[in-house]
Amino acid sequence: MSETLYVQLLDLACGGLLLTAVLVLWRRELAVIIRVFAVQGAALAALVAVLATREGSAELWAVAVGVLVLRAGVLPHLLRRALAGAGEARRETRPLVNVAASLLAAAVLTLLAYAVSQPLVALSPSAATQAIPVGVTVVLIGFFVLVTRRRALSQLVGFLLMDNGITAVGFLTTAGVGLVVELGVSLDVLLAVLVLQILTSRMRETFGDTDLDELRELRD
Amino acid sequence: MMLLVPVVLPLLGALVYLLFGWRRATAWVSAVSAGLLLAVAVTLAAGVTRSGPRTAMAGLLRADALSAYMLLVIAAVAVLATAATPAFLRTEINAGRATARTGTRHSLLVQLFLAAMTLAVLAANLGVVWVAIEATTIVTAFLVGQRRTRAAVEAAWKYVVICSAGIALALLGTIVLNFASTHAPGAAGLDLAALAAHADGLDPGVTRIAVVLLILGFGTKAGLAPLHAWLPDAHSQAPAPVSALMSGVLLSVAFYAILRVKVIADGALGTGFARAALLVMALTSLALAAALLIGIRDYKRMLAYSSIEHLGLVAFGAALGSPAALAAALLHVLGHGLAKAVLFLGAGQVLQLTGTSRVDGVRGLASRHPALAGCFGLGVLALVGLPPFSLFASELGIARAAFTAGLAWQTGLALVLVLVIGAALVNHTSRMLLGAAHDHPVPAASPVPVVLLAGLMVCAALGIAAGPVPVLLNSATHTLVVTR
Amino acid sequence: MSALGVVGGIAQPVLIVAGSPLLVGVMRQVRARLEGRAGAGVRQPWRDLRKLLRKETITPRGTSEVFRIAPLLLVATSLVVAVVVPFVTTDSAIDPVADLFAVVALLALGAVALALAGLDTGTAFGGMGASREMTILALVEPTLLVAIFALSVRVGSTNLGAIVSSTLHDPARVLSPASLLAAVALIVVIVAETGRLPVDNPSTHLELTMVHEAMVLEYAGPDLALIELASAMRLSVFLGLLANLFLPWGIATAATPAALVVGVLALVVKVGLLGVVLAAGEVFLAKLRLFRVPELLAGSFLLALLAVAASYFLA
Amino acid sequence: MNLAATGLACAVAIGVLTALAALVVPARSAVVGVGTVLSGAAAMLAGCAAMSGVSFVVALPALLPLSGMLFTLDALGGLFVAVTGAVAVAVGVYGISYTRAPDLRARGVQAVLPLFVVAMVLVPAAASAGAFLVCWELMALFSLLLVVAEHRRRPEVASAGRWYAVMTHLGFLSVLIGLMVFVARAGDDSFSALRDSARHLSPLVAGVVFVLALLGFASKAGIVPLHAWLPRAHPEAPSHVSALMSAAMVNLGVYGLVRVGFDLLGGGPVWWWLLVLVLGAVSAVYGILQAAMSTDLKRLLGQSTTENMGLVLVGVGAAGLFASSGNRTLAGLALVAALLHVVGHAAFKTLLFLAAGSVLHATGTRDLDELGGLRPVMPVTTAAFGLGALAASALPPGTAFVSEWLLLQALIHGLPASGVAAAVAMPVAVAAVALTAGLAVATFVKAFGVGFLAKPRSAAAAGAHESPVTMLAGMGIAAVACAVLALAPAVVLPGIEAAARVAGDPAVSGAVTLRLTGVTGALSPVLLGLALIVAVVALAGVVRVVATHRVRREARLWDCGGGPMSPRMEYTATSFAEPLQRVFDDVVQPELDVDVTHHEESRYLVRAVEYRRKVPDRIERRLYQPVLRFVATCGERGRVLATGSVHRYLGYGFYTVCGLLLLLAVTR
Amino acid sequence: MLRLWRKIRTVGRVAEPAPLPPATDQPPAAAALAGSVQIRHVDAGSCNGCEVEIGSAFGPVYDGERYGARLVASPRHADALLVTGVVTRNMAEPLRRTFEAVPAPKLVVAVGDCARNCGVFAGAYGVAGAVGDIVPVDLEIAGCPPRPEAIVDGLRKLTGR
Repeated sequence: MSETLYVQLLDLACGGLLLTAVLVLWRRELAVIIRVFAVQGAALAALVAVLATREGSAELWAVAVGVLVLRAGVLPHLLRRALAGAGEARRETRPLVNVAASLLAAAVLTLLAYAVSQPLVALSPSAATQAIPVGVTVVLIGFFVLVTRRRALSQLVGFLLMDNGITAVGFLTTAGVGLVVELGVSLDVLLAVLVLQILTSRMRETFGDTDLDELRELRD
Repeated sequence: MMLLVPVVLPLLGALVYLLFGWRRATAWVSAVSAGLLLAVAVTLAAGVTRSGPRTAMAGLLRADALSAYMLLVIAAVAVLATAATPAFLRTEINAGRATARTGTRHSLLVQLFLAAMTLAVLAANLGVVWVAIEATTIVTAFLVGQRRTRAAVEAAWKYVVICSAGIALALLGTIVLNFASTHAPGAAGLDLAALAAHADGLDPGVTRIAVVLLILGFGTKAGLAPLHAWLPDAHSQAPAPVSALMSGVLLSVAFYAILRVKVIADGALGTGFARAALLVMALTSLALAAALLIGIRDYKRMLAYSSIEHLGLVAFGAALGSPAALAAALLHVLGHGLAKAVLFLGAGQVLQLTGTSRVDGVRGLASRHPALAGCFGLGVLALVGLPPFSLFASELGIARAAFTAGLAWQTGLALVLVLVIGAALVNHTSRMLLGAAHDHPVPAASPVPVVLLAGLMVCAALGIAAGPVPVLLNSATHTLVVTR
Repeated sequence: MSALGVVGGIAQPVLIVAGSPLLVGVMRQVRARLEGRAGAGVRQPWRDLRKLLRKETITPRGTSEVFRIAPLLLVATSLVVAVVVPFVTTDSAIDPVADLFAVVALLALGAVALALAGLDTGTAFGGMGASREMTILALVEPTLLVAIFALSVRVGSTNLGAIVSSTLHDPARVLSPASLLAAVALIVVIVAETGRLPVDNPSTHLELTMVHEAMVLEYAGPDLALIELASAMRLSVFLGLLANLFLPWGIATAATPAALVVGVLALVVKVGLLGVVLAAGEVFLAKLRLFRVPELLAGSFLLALLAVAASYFLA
Repeated sequence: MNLAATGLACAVAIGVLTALAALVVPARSAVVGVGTVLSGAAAMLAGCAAMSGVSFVVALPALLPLSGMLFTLDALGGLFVAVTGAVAVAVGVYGISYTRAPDLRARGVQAVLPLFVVAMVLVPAAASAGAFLVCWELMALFSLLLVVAEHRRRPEVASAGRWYAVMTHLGFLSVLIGLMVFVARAGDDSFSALRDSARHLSPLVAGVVFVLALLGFASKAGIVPLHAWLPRAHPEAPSHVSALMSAAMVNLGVYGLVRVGFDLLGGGPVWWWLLVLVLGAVSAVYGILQAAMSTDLKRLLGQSTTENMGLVLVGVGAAGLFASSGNRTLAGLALVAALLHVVGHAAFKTLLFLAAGSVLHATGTRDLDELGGLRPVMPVTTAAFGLGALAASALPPGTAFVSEWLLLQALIHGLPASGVAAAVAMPVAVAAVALTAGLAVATFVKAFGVGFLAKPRSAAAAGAHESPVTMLAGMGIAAVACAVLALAPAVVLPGIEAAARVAGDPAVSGAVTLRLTGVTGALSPVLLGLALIVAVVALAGVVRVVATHRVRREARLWDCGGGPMSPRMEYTATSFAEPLQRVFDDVVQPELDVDVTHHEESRYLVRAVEYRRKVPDRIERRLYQPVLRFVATCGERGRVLATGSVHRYLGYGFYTVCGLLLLLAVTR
Repeated sequence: MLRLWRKIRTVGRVAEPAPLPPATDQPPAAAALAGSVQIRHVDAGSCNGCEVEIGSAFGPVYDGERYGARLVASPRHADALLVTGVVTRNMAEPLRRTFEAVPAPKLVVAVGDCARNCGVFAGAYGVAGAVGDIVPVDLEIAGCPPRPEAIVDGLRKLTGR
């Protein structure tokens, strides 16, 4: 793979990541959000694949496949299952920060991520590290979704966005953090999502709705 | 192989519950496992102080004095919590709030929880530490939501979401640190010992980001501001033995990670950076606990906020960074663990006896259940930092180290906040305990709180004469102090 | 304990015991004359005492030893003061007791005994008298102490003999501001402490205006005689103290008969004059409302404080 | 092991063993009583040995993790150990039967008492900051547990406990900060290291250390404005505990001040001691003024403790002033006066609280307005209280008289040693001491006259009975101590002088007549007492001879010829204090509430008049209420932080992360 | 103050010269008093006429005090009771109690006709009797009301001066 192609593919994958993250902020239909999230998973897998091709590492290819299965397949599936039980609450009707402001915030977060990532880029300038700000942006946008979205499901997506961003940063900085850790992280994420999904259904059982802002029983 | 035992032992316990369920014969398995864990921890501590750190599992597990000490803390609190569990579960089952299945799941998850924590303190790799700590969140999520009431589910949700978000930051930090480490001479990866040893080669710009993210992230799990908010909810809703474990050790285990990070930060950035970060977090946590404790209305939440306070104090001690301060902070971890475990277990009994966790709902406890009330009261006095409990010794040590470090104003502020918190604790507790009990003429069967008494006595004994513990503390602080 | 002291220690109490009822008689006579009356004669107080001693003693039911001992203690305190204070001779019979603080405290002890006796009866009047007496005492004592202090500071001693001798040696002191302020303050508190107008009216019959009389309403016979004697003694002791602290001249400094005679005469004259002036003054004054009394005492306290300050600043 | 060390070790060992025994033995009261007595006696022995020059140092590095403990006993410490031990002896004897009451019989309560004594004994023996603080706080803990012992009976106990806990913790923190700042400079926490490093302290640091220590110690001694806990906790504690607290524990505040101010810091500038003196003077006057208005017997005694500690601080402050101007003779005199007052106060306050406990035991009430008429039914208690009241009111031949005389002597002779500071301070101090003396007389006349004499004002008082013999014996011990101190203070003066050497030279000599050394002044309390007794006896004889009508007749009270006097006609403590209250209206600002109910027919016809008067603590209202309100407001506002919204919670983290990242990006 | 002083100087002595001492029929108990008699006045039911006269007997003109008599506030301090008026039912017991309160030796003086023999009130429904019916009377002073001179005269019989 030529240097230019590598960089273009890398940028494409990263662009996909960023775009999907922004789309999550933009859209209100939960089903659409899940679909966007699946696309992001694919983009992440693509990113890993590009890196794997570049490095020529079979191991990394395997990881790419794993990422694809987990993030574009299993997790969206779990989310969809959670949504299926959600009844009519299928829209993120009234986010705490409206869409326009959210998009503006995303822009600011992007700038922030860029500014913050400079030392990382400077440490080892390369095409991959140049893309680190994208990963950080996705993390921050994920956090932002977590903070501003009312539906349990959108929070779940927010958390996963963060995780996608972190994974992206991980792959962009180095070739991962060691296999044991990698596996552990993935397992943890999967389990966390499982737990959250179960909790979502339990919440629905007990509260009837999953507007998180109504969870105010525990307070001082 | 010695190092694998502490991780495997609880897993075996979990296996027992998985296979046989919770019944009369297996009720005490968890306590036995915790007791064995304590024995192993003591042996390990003795070994480590005698012959230095040891590794196992191809360098994945590593035990130095600090790990051994933390293992000791985990085991000690676990013994208290698991010893109180059978009686707790039986009462719950008798009251119809739980079934044997709940018991099985409870015991199983608690054993897994213990395993995750022991793994966290024994792991040689920061990544594994992260995995283990995130695992504790997942394992305890269902323990927090065990009662399945609205409040319990809400608490579990908040717990998982906030902790996962926070710990995700730590993951990002870990990755960034890894990045810095791979580009540093010595290429240590994420091995804690190697990182600490070669910290001065890390790129400061990158390490700064990593350290901030790691401290914030693990700080979440340690109940430090700003991502502390899950703590009062989760601790107040979890069953008493779980609250005891969470408050007594989980927070400290997360803080253990911060301590490890701090060594690296000190090596890479000089002592000022982590100190400033921890000081701000510590003081914010203290202020927050103070502000919220004044008007608290739920006694389990009160204990939870007190945990925020004490972790704040530990963070304050850690921020100082001198050997004396670190030894005091570590001693504080143990003392707080014991006292808080006693209090949460006591609070659980109070809740079972009175049916309410509101401060207003409990009156004249000392008249009705003198032994329980006595333990609860003494526990609160221990938390306030009165001798002979070891929290006094450690707070004294922290204060002394702080003034020696020249942080007069910050320490003054911290102590004033501690005073306010102490006043609030005493105020609320005295309302619960003291006074005549005229509404309940016949006292219900009052449980004899042997476990609570034992915990208090250990805490007091530790405060009077800690025996060999200071030696262990001493060698633990050596691993934490950067001499550069 | 010098010979002079011993002589003084014998002469003074005799003089005070014998003379104080006469002093009261003189004062009553002065008042009577100024009011246009004839008066009962100077010896009338002695006649009253003689008669009271011949009368029956009554113990009201429900009273305790306090009631019975109080009159004795009251007289005893005045007697001890009469023994130790330099009235006739500069030396004191029991020098380590001739301390200003001790003397003031002794006199207060007498008042306390009487107040307790008043409370012991359990009557409304007894309590009322005790309450008022204690209120006045609580304000008088500090003034006394502070005024006395002003005098002792420069002498460097609270020993009465020392103060008197020092004034004898250095007469200019009498005219110092500290001394004058202290004198005025002392006069006010002596008036209050001895229960004279305008603080208390010794001849009132109206219980509600009483202070001293209200406490002793239950006493009869010899007990009453002791109390009457004691109040007369306290008056002469206070006047004697006032006289000798500020105008000690004539006091015997040696144990010769002539000096002693001069000393006795000087004391009689000084105290007698003071008594006359006091009695005459009373004619011109109306009794203050009880709650205006503290203003008077506060004023004297201030004067005394100024005296102390003056003795520090103007020394 | 010398006598001091053995005594102290015995005291501690006996105390701890007694506490353990109390947990298991059925006849706890007696065991605890005897144990406390033995422990106290051992402590007394150790203290006396230390005062006579026997001293020891023992290091216990294994105790108190991270700090280690160091103990020693010098003359200053020995004095306080001895005083504490003596109080414990009286209290122990008294407690044998007093603690048979249901609330006090409990295992825990019984076990804590000897531990409290042990903690108090160890405080003056501590020789390192760590040891001192741990003993100090143990003392606070045990006393707190004892204060709330009777919480079932009265709701005020819990409130008193809260106040006490918070105030004592505040004081502790103040001392802690002060000592730790000091330790940080010295590098080691042993007192000898502190002493050595004091010379190198900058004036600012030394000042900070002193002021903080002063605040902490003043709060323990109940000095205004940190006195708020004292009139709450002392009355609500069981009476024998009140005695221990009021007679022994508050002293340790003085001890701390003397130890830190004179010994460790080695004296200081004039303003330190002026501060001490002013605080002392204000406390003395304010305390006794509150006591004069009080109608609660034990509260009154508590407030009188504030007064007496104020007087002690006046002495300490004067000693400091003199020492800082280099006059060691006067400094010694003033400190001897202060310490003698500490000893005297310990004796008479023990006696008074024990007697008050006896009254409470017999009548169940502390309200002076409901007492009275106890003399015929409780003769011993009445005599004990009377003696205590005499001792407390600075009248001869009373205990406080001697020490106040010494204090005034020191102040008088301050003239030659004066600077401007002394010239201003001394007159004020004298005025305060004098005013205090006057008000104290009124206060104790009220307490004794209204509380014990006259007719019972309630059924409870009428049904009183004398207390058991051990309680009387406890009072007897204290009474003997009072009498000895009043008549022969020379017995304790050598020890006190040894203790006062930290500030000055020996001050007093003589056995029968106390003569000041270095300045003129002499007083003989015993001759004074003898003269009074001789006079009384002689007079009684003369009256017997002269009075011709020998028979004493009993008669009904003169009731103006009307019906029998009812108790409602008696003057009560409230009415007794009313004139004084009017006088000090502007200072105490009583709250008056008069409700007049009229008849329906006409408003000129009054159906009922209800009159309520309360004398609140003004300092408390002005100083504490705003703070408490502020804290409460903070608590109320603080709730906004935890609304239950998960978004808000996550937001905290999000904004912090963004802020920190921005900060990292900007500062590179 | 100066005005008062001037008045005192101009008025001078008001008291009339003492008349001759009365015939010596001194009550036996009075001998022990030896020239000093403290008097407690009891109004047992008087019309207040006698009170006015008693007042003036102790005023400057008659100056009863110069003979050693003095009014006091408590029967405990008194040697003699000066009882005025007829004894009403309500005052009978108080009078008895007052008498009892006086320490021995003690005297009772009935002042005015009412006190001596009920005067115009004799037989009225509220009357318990004359003073003599209630307590032993040592001296009677007649008149309705008695003149101050008579009262002074009576008092002088007690003091013997």
